[in-house]
Amino acid sequence: MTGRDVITLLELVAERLRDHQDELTALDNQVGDGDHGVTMVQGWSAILAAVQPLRNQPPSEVLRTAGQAFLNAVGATVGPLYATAFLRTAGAVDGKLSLGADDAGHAFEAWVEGLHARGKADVGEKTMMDVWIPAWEAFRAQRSEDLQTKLDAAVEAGWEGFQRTEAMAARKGRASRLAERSMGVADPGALSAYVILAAVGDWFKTRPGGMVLT
Amino acid sequence: MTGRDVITLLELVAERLRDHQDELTALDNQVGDGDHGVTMVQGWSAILAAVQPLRNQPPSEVLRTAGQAFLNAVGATVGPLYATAFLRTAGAVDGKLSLGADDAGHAFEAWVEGLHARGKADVGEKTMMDVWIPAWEAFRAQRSEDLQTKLDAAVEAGWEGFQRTEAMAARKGRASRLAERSMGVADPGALSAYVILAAVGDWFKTRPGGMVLT
Amino acid sequence: MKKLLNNPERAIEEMTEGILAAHRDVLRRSARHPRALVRAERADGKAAVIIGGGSGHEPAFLGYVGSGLADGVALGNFFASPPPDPIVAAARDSETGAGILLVYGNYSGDVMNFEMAAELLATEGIPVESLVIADDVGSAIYEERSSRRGIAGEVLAYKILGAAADQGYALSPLVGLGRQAMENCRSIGVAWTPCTLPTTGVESFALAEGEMELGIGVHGEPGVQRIAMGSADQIAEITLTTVLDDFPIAPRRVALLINGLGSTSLMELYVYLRAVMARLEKYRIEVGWVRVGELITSQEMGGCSLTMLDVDDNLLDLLRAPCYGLGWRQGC
Amino acid sequence: MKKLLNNPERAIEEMTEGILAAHRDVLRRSARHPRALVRAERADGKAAVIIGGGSGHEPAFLGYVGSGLADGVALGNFFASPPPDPIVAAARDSETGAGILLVYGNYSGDVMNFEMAAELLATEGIPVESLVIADDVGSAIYEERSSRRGIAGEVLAYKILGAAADQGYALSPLVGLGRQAMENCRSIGVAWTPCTLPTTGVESFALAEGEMELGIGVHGEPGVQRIAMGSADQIAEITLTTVLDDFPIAPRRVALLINGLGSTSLMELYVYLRAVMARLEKYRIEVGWVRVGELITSQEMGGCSLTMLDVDDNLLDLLRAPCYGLGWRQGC
Ligand SMILES: Nc1ncnc2c1ncn2[C@@H]1O[C@H](COP(=O)(O)OP(=O)(O)O)[C@@H](O)[C@H]1O
Ligand SMILES: Nc1ncnc2c1ncn2[C@@H]1O[C@H](COP(=O)(O)OP(=O)(O)O)[C@@H](O)[C@H]1O
Ligand SMILES: [Mg+2]
Ligand SMILES: [Mg+2]
Ligand SMILES: [Mg+2]
Ligand SMILES: [Mg+2]
Repeated sequence: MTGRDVITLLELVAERLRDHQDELTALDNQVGDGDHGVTMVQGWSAILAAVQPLRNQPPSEVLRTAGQAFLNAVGATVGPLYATAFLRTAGAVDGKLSLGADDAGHAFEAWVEGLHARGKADVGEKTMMDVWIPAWEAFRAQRSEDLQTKLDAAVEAGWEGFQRTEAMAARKGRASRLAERSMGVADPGALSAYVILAAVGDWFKTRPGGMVLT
Repeated sequence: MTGRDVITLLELVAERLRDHQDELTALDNQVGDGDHGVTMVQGWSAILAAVQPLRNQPPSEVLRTAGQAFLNAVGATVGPLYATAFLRTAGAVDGKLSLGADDAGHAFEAWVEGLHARGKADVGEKTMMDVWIPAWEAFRAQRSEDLQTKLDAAVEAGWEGFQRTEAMAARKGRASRLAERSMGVADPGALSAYVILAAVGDWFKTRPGGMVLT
Repeated sequence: MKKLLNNPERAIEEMTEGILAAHRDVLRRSARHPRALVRAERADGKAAVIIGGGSGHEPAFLGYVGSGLADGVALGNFFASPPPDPIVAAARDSETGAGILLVYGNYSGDVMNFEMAAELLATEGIPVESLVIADDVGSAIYEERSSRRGIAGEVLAYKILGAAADQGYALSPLVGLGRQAMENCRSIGVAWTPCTLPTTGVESFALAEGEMELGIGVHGEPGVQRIAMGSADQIAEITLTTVLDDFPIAPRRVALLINGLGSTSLMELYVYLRAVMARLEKYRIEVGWVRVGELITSQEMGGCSLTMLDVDDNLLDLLRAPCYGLGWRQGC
Repeated sequence: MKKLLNNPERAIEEMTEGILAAHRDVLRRSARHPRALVRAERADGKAAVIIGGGSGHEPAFLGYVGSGLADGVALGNFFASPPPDPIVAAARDSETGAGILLVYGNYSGDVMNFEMAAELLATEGIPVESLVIADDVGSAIYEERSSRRGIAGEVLAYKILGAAADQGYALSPLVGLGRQAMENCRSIGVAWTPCTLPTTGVESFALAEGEMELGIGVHGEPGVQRIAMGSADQIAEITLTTVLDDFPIAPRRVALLINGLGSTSLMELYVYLRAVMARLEKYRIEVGWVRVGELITSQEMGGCSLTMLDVDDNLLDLLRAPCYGLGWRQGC
């Protein structure tokens, strides 16, 4: 997986986020301030613009640039969160010109650790972490060495995590002020997290050569 | 017609204006600023409050007080107009303790002259004068000496005058800025003028002793 | 209707009580009439500027009484001229021998009531002059400009005349200054969402999603024309052109007032200002002074107006002079 | 959505251009970042106060940069914290050796971005302190008050800290002053009509005719409770009680800020103020200072907030000190 591959993956995520923008807006309108769809789409567009010139750069360079671009384009709550995730992930694969199957695990771990380090949210607080943490745990716990199998498990766990946010009362972020009133509506940040996660799963599926990373 | 009679006449007018308040609001909303219904009802309520203690005073006193009360309660366009009409009418019947049939003509003439002197509007300019001027002219022109016949003619002419305002382009007052856009909607001030006029006609009909003024 | 009120019939009284409780340093009620407010401290030995008009346009008109502004104001009912009594009360409270200038918008109601007030004051031997503001280009063609109504240009008149009177202009030069300034003042309004009069609860007009009124006044009266709602740039183009075309000679230096009518945000007003200023730069018309804000409103109406005043150094100085009213404070 | 805009994605940029064109005497853009604005004239040798937050709340936050106010501001997207870069840019432009105080509302986004900015500034050896404003009683109970969000109380903080910094408070006493003042500051918001984010065109909530949100923030987020919309007197009662009950010791003298959220008219705000002041008089709480207006808005939202600050003479002096920003001008 080269820098160029990372870019096509980011492109797929951007497309999926655009498809879900109105849904994200609608959820954030109910528990937050209604900007989450715009924020994610804007942020990912900024990523695409910034990484275009980096087709021949190593993955770490693409990821680092993506993080900076996302942060500067959106700020907001998700800016520092995903920026940190990108930067940590870049750090985990630093120097490598191409990523192999092994690196996927390190990258995923760094991603989730970055989010956690910045936002300090845990499972059950009605945030994106209700997707990312179970997804990472399912990925890691999966006995198979097959990357696609592991990713499928992650996507499934992420989906379940997203669904669980509906019944939760928010404890972190803007929605936490609503407390009980936030119950009954799923968390917008959890949905966008799932959209990203599912796009990653799909991207690996459609890759020429299937699961084999080079 | 004593001061006490004038008060009951004013009471009937107030009641009729209240009945038409929403209609007046709706018309003024289309060609003006939407306040005409409130203004007329407020103004006439102020009249009633002010004249209550004057039951044993001569008609001129009641009319003068009514004019002052109306002016101070509403201001607006109609305040100075009807205030002047009341004051002139009071002047026309000054000193008399009771009004006879003869006085009705003088009073009506003074009323319309007062409006005209203050507002300088003529027939065809889409104002209350499109009711009052034809009404007065029909009253005067009516050959019969019978007051009720004369009043009936006035009310009929007033109604026709009101209806003609619908097709007119306003030339005076707030609606004049609309020019052609005011066409197709009748004038609110003309409607309230007709409501007052018709109430006067009806009041005389329901008087014990019919047309006979004492 | 959803408004933060108790009984709408008492709203004007209750607002006045709130204002007087909070701003004793600026305003006081005239002992002569409850609907007449005057400066907290009477300014002696100067011509007094008395203003007034219907309520529901706050901060107009009571926001423009204070040092460097008007001396007194008469409050009417919602969208209705005050009667003569409070006008006379405000004038008599403020009069200190140098006469009275009555300044008001050109509406049949205001004209009749202020004229009656002027007659009453004249009867008492008080020198009175009147200045009727007719700045709304949308309300009559150039040839009939004396029949135009007054909109946001009124506020510039209060500021200029208030400053000049405080600087010692006598009554006759004062009215001359005002007349000349206002001959060079033009406004135009646009609106896209209606206002609701508290006393009726009825919306002033209904427009489709893509429509707006061009040439609207400050009472929710329909405008001159119902047109498609454009972008800020397009609205700047049409409003600016309407105003500029009305000047017999294009001005070289202007003061601009961008007035929000109620629910239009400051962000929008500045986006609009940007478009207006860009066009003026193209025409090489210098902008000597700008103010953006809600200076005369129509309840929660969505819309704005553009006012342009052809200015000389003296008018600029008067606009920049210190003043302290609820609706305009600078340098004090 | 009917707004006076061109492309909503460009609205923040175009607004800024409009503001900079009109108010060169107050604000300039930082050469370091287009979303960082600083005072037109840098104030030397003093602790610099840097503020910021999402756009769409105008005149917050850029209206509170100027003499006697903050030194610089970072503008975020609509309802979104600015990223660290413009915060750092505004700070570096304003820093003259006496350090930086970052002041911002308690939102997860703002906290993370401002903390990142603080780290970056600290890396450069610049002394940095932070003050997080958490005045909204509606957003968390007393025991969890450090997690409350910041609403209109933020504006009082900018004024107090801006005045104090200009008067020479060094960084450490400055942050101490701010912390102490804000511990005695409480706000609560109510709203009855929604706002529309220009970038989505979606209304923030839907309420029935007789309903309102109690404890709403400044982003159209739902409030704490949906209750029947009452009269101004009833709303005064519930909001004032909510605020007062939250003070461990009832204050004896207070400063009041009545903030309009967008489409609520000045008349309504004063009717509400009257009701609030009448109740305070009953409780024998002195009102030492009042401000009524649109200080931090939520687009065209209908509603208002009440902010109460327990004041001593020093705070009153700081509130009354001259200042000149687009959102607050007095004595300059
Ligand atoms: N501390 C946190 N850690 C992780 N995610 C968080 C945290 N706080 C909030 N979030 C996520 O951020 C989402 C909101 O993002 P967004 O709408 O872009 O920001 P904002 O709340 O500033 O408007 C929430 O739905 C939640 O999933
Ligand atoms: N100069 C005038 N003479 C007579 N009637 C007039 C004149 N100008 C306006 N009117 C009448 O006044 C009515 C409007 O009254 P109202 O709504 O109370 O006042 P405003 O226009 O000040 O809101 C118009 O419908 C018209 O009939
Ligand atoms: Mg959000
Ligand atoms: Mg009317
Ligand atoms: Mg009116
Ligand atoms: Mg946000």
